[in-house]
Amino acid sequence: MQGSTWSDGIVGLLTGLGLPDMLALGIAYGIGAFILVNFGMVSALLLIWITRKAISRMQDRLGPNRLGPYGLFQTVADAAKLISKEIITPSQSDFLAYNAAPILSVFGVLILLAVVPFAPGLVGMDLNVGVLFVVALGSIGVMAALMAGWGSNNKYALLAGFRVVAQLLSYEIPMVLSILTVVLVTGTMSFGRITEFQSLTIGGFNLGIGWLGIMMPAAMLIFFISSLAEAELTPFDLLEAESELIAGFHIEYSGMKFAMFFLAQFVNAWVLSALMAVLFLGGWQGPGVGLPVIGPILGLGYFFIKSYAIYVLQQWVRGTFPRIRIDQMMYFAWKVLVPASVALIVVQAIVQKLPVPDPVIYAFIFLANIGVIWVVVTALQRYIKSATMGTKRSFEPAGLIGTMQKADTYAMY
Amino acid sequence: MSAVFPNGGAVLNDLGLILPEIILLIGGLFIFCLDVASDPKAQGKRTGASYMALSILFIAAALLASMLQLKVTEPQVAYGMMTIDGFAMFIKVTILTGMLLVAIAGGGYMNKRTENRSEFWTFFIMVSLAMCVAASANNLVLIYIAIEFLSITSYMLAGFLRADRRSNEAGLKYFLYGSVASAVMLYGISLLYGATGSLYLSDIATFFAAAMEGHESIQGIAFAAIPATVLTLAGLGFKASLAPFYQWAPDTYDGSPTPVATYLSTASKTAAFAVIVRVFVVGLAPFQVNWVPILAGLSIITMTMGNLAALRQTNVKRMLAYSSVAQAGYILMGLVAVTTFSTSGMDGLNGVLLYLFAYLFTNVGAFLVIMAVEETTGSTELSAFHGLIHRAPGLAVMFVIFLLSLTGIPLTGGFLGKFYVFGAAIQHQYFWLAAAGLVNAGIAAFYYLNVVRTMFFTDDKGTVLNAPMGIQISLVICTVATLWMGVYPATVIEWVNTASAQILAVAQ
Amino acid sequence: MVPLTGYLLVGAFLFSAGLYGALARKNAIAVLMSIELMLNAANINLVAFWRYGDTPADLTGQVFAVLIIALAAAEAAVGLALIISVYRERKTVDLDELDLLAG
Amino acid sequence: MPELPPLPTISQLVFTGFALFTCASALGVVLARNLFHGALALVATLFGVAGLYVMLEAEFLAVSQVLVYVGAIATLITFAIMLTRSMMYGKTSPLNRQWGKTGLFAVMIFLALYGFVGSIPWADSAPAVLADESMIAALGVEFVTNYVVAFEVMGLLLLVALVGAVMLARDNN
Amino acid sequence: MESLDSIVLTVILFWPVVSALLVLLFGSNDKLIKNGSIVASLLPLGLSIYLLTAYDFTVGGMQFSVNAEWIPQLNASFHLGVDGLSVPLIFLTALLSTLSLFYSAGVIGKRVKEYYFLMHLLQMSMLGVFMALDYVLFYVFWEISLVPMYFLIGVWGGANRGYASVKFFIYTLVGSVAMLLAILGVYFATGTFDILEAAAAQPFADNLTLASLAFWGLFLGFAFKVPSFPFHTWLPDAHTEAPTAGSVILAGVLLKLGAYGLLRIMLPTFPNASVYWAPWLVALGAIAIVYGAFVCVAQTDLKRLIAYSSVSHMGYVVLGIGAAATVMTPEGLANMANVFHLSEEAVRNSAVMAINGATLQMFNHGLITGALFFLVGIIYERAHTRELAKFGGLSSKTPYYYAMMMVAAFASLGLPGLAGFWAEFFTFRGAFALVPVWAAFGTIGIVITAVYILYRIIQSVFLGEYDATKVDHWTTVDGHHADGPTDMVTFEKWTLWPLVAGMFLLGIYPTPLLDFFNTSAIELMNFVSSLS
Repeated sequence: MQGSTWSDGIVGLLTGLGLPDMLALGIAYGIGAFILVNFGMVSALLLIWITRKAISRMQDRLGPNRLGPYGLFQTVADAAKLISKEIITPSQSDFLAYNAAPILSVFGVLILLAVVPFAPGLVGMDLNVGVLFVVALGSIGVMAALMAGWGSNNKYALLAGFRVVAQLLSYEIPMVLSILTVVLVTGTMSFGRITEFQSLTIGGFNLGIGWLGIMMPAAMLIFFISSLAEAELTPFDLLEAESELIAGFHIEYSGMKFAMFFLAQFVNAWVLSALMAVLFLGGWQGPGVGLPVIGPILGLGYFFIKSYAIYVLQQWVRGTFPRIRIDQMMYFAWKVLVPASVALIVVQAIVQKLPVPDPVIYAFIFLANIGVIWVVVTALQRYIKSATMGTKRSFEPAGLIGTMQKADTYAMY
Repeated sequence: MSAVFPNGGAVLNDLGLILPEIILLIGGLFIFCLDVASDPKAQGKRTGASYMALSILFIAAALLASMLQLKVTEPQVAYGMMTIDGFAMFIKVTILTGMLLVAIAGGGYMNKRTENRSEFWTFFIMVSLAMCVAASANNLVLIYIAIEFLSITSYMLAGFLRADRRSNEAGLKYFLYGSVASAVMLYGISLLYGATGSLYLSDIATFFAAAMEGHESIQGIAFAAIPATVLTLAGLGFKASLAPFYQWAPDTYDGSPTPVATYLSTASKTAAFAVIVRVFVVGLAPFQVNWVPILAGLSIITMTMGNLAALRQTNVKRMLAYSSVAQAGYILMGLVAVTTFSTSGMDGLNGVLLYLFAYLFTNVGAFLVIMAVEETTGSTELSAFHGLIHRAPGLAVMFVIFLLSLTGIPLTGGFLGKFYVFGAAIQHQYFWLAAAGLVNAGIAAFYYLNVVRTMFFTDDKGTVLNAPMGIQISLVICTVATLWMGVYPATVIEWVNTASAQILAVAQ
Repeated sequence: MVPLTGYLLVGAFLFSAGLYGALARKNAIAVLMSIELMLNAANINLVAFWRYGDTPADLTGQVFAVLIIALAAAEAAVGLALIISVYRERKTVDLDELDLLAG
Repeated sequence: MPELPPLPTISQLVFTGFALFTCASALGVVLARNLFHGALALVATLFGVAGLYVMLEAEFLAVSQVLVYVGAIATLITFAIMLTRSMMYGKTSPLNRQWGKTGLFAVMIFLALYGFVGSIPWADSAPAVLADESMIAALGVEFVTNYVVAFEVMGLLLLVALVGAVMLARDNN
Repeated sequence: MESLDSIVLTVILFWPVVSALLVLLFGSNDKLIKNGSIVASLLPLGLSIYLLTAYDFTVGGMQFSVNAEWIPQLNASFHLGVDGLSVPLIFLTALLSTLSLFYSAGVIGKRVKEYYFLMHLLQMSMLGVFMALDYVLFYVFWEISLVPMYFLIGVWGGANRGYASVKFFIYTLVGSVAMLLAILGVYFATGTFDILEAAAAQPFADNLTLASLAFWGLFLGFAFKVPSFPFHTWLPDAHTEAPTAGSVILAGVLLKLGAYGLLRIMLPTFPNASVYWAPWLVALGAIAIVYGAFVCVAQTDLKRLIAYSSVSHMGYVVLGIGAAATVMTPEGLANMANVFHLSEEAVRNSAVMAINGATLQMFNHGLITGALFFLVGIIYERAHTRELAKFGGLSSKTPYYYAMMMVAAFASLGLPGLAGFWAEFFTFRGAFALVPVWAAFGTIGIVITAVYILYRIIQSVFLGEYDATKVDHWTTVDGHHADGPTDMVTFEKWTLWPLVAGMFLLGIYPTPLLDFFNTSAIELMNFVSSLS
């Protein structure tokens, strides 16, 4: 917990009133938590609206447009509807698991907001192990899905539960590995410090564009793909594939409980976008963040712009890609993303030990990233060519997915 | 690039010291990678044989490397945590010899029964590696991890034949028993850490020595060593199949594939005893007076329980499993009477080592005979051995030699081991311990002879039984070694004395 | 300040509870869970001893604890694989019913 | 329980809370009739332990605990429980015949440990630890210097365990 | 001859191993094995005769010694040597081995190769025990002798052979492990495994408790082998079930190993404990004599009867040794002289005489019981039963056999003029002077012996009415049908003649043999005197 943060003031105030340190800190964090949780809840409404709008545009329709300006209040109305709906509890469901799952699900997502650095000094808690914290707490979501799947006493739900474990754990690995590349470069696991690292000071002025994503496009790509899977978005939305599982692990949930899963899902997607913004796109870094008063406000703006942009990008992918099969999903994680990210880490670990100045190292890392992308793309292309037997199709997602069906025998599941 | 470690050693220099481990590491990974790289459709019997050949090659290379180090005059430390001394090297030679024999003999057995050949051989080499590390480790962290490495790989090897219900069950039971035991040991280690503030055996010994001399402040804390020692012993005793933690052994040996059972009962046990020796003789040396009665009691219970249970068995494999429990009791007997500066040439420790070495060849041989019979008849029941002398005279004779060695008849290695451990007990005037050994020798002879009777005392001529080539080679080596240790043991004793002298020099 | 004994007692409790579960439960998975409790007990001890030790700069306790966490993962993976493997053949993971090897 | 001073400090209160939570969940693990609830209790216990680590100023460990234990081990266990679910609602007791004896044994073990642990004059004051950031770095350095062998062996163990687990659990087809 | 002397023991000892290996390697033809083995066994026999002639009485002590390094770390060496005690026993071993091989050639039909291999191995181990002067070596040979014997009983034995062989093995094993513990005790007390050096060092001379423990450890080992009452229970089973040659070796040589151990190791090494426990030895010996004899009377099986007679006869040996043990220390000697109001010289002479009696008995018992077991085997090969009740009146049918049996039986009885007499005479002469009460008790045994020899053997087998129907199926020795008992054939006669001749010879003129034993007895007493 370095540097001055938002909580210092509150703590100072409270200790001035004669409260013990611990209590003061507790109250300060309590206030912070309250704000963050409410931010999460409210932003969910916005996120849903964005999603609807984005998808609609891609499908050449307008999306919600009646309630409020640009249909902004449509989601609010939907939420009100959900709240008023009957809550159904399936017979022979596991009371504990069934009811705890939605709560845990929301909890697991909202707690991640605690370590997201919104602006300089504006972070719930700048943990030294922030990166690990995010990865670790992500597992709560897995548990929640498992509990929901199990507790519903429904075979589709259970099946989806299995899939959740398979998918989330599989994609967690490339994700963590890609984060690790960032940690290797920055030498810290604190999001605050990672963000600070991505400054670019020229002539005493912080341009704020030393984004790691520029240096490590491959790692960023891996993170993005993994985050799609983690957020359970198409093409990785097998967990709730309507045609196979009806609705996934929350099939039996209704009303507010369902809303909670829904909320968790959207907030989770945004948190992942935000993390990507922090890790690879400099977070609140941008021109002018070093300025005394306006800096933090600028930073907040940069951060939101970046994170929502990535969120929109996610929805874009969601709207354009078809869903892939489960074996293809596993194949892609274990045989493409994991080796690629491992290669990146190995190269980086070696390169960073070279006795050369930092810029040279960064150049090497950039080259390595480009190299990895090139190798993966070339390999996939050649693979596709050989697999489609002469039909000359350039690299395209549909082609990739089409041919990967032939790779069944090598899939792990 | 020569980072120096606090306890001595530098990165590159130390590589040479742990050459056997390095060879095994390369070997294991090589086979694994080879399999990953090869075309899955082309795999078959041939690849199994080539993996086997590679494994034998690597293990033999590691064995050679450790033999070259056998004559180390001065204990050296590699990477701060691995002691390379005569003791460790002797244990490594023992272990690797055992693994080599099992590989030569059991390879065909496993290749025939499983599709996952590369995994088997990778694990097989890795388990050898784990045992080698355990033999050298001088820090409880590494000891614990090495033992767990050994255990976890062994669990998998025991349950390796997935479609075989018995193998499955053996693996699972072994896993559950073993994990509980190692968790108990870990808890003991954690208390030991709390009491002494270090996990290096040498530091622990220093601490306790100081405590025994009565520094007020640490004496109270040294009190924690009692539960710590007991709990640690529980875990280690499990691996060495000492009473009361031996129940896993018969189940596991019985159910697991015979090559796996073979190495579990020999090499694995050797590694476990090596660790026990290091922990107790080096780390807890100042506490010797306290743990000796515990070990002596365990020794008696172990051999008696093992022998009494073995008496009832009708399955030879299971009988040998129980007998190997009893043998562990005998080995422990040597540890009870560890003497520093013994002028008699029997310091207890060299008894343990000799016993382990002799026991290795003997028990590997015995299990290999069982394997040979199993290969042809598909059974390990006593009835499968009926009239073996007519069906496979060579096998029968060699089996008799192994059984006599297990009984402790002279001119076999087993006698030499018993001679030494009894000697150790007598030297310390643990007459009751020796008396227990005596009674047990009688009990054990009974069930060993029962097998001999089945094999020899009949004139029925059954179908002729042919042992595979690999088993024959290993068996001949085992037989020769067993007899050699019985007839002219001076060489082995010389190695063993060097080994035990070095560790005792550290301990005193 | 919380006394060291407090942590050690939590550890002791977890250890005893785990031991009980490991010895008394019939289901193999339940036994595995109990084993995890025991490992955690040891970890609490290690970390507590590290924290209250004379030389906190010496990170032995933490290092060991991290290694144990990793090891627990390996152990659980192998254990569950074995359990699944047995379940596939026998359709049970009840240890009382696994009785092919006895005598 | 440890003898608390008359006015417990906040950290002691928090500790007591965590300790009770952890112990209660641990009991839940071993006593739960429903295995799935046992697994949930295990997750709770693991979180409790992570809390204790935080109190011991070992944040890295706490997060690792959650990451590996909850994220991987507990999930795997839950997964396995689901796969073998026919056992779940068995009519028979979840405990074997020796549960009485074993219980007595466990209680005795606990009392013995209580006796030992409680009667030893441990140091009650903890010296200040390194600042968090440098501690994590120091931890990393430890792994590649003093504990490098253990670390490497650990890595190898993980590899072998992974390969073996896949091999054992894989369907025959 | 110097060079021969230095290797003669090694050659005798290892020649049987060579023979055994030759059997194993070239044993494709049963006839070749049999003849080859017999011829091969003549070499140790010849060399043992050479030992008898070449042993130098003027020098005495250990001769023909070999001392080579074996296990230097333990101070255990390959140390061989023979004195007046061992030379005759080596001869006995060689003789009985050759005769057994010769006899077996006529009767053993199955698994010939193994049989001869084991016989050679057995011979080696017995010779080794008599030669070894190193505890480890001694123990090795001692224990090794179990294995071939176990197989001989188990494979070629009678109906109940499995039980008998295991019993034999385990009893002797337990005994010998006890002995091993005692040996180790001696080693730690003296730092050497050399039997003579250890005796000279007098371990535990000042600690009777430890000495007694070691003494009993050794005694247990030897007593099981002798077998001394009450450790004899394995013997009847083993003897009864063993094949004829096995019984001969077992009774003729193996039992002597125990007595040899008592004399060679126990008495000189633990004189204090010997004196202290001598009454027990004497009592055990005397009880064995009487008890063995009484049990003989009750036997219905001829072989079992002779087996029990061994218990009784070995009792004399223990009695003699026990009597001598009473004076194993100078104090004991003085004490005895005091009690009986004799000069120390007279007591000493009695002890020498008791030892002489025991040793003579060892040798003669080898000859006599060997012969008796051969004779039992001979009738068994024809009648396929050993039930005393099934025989009767054979004297007229098989006169040659009858004559042979008469000689052996009377020798066993101790009839003057035959070998057994001198042994009993010397034993009782020695024992009466030292332990009169128990010696008197022991004499009851002589009377009972007469009863079972005369009544049970001679009377019920040879005299009385011959009834052909009692035995189901008579055959000739090579298995052809016969109408009734057929007399001994040539090879059987050849087997028995040397033994019978020996009985006569030693009965009339025992001096040459006595010279040997007397030398060693006197040396032992001299050793005693040297202790102070």
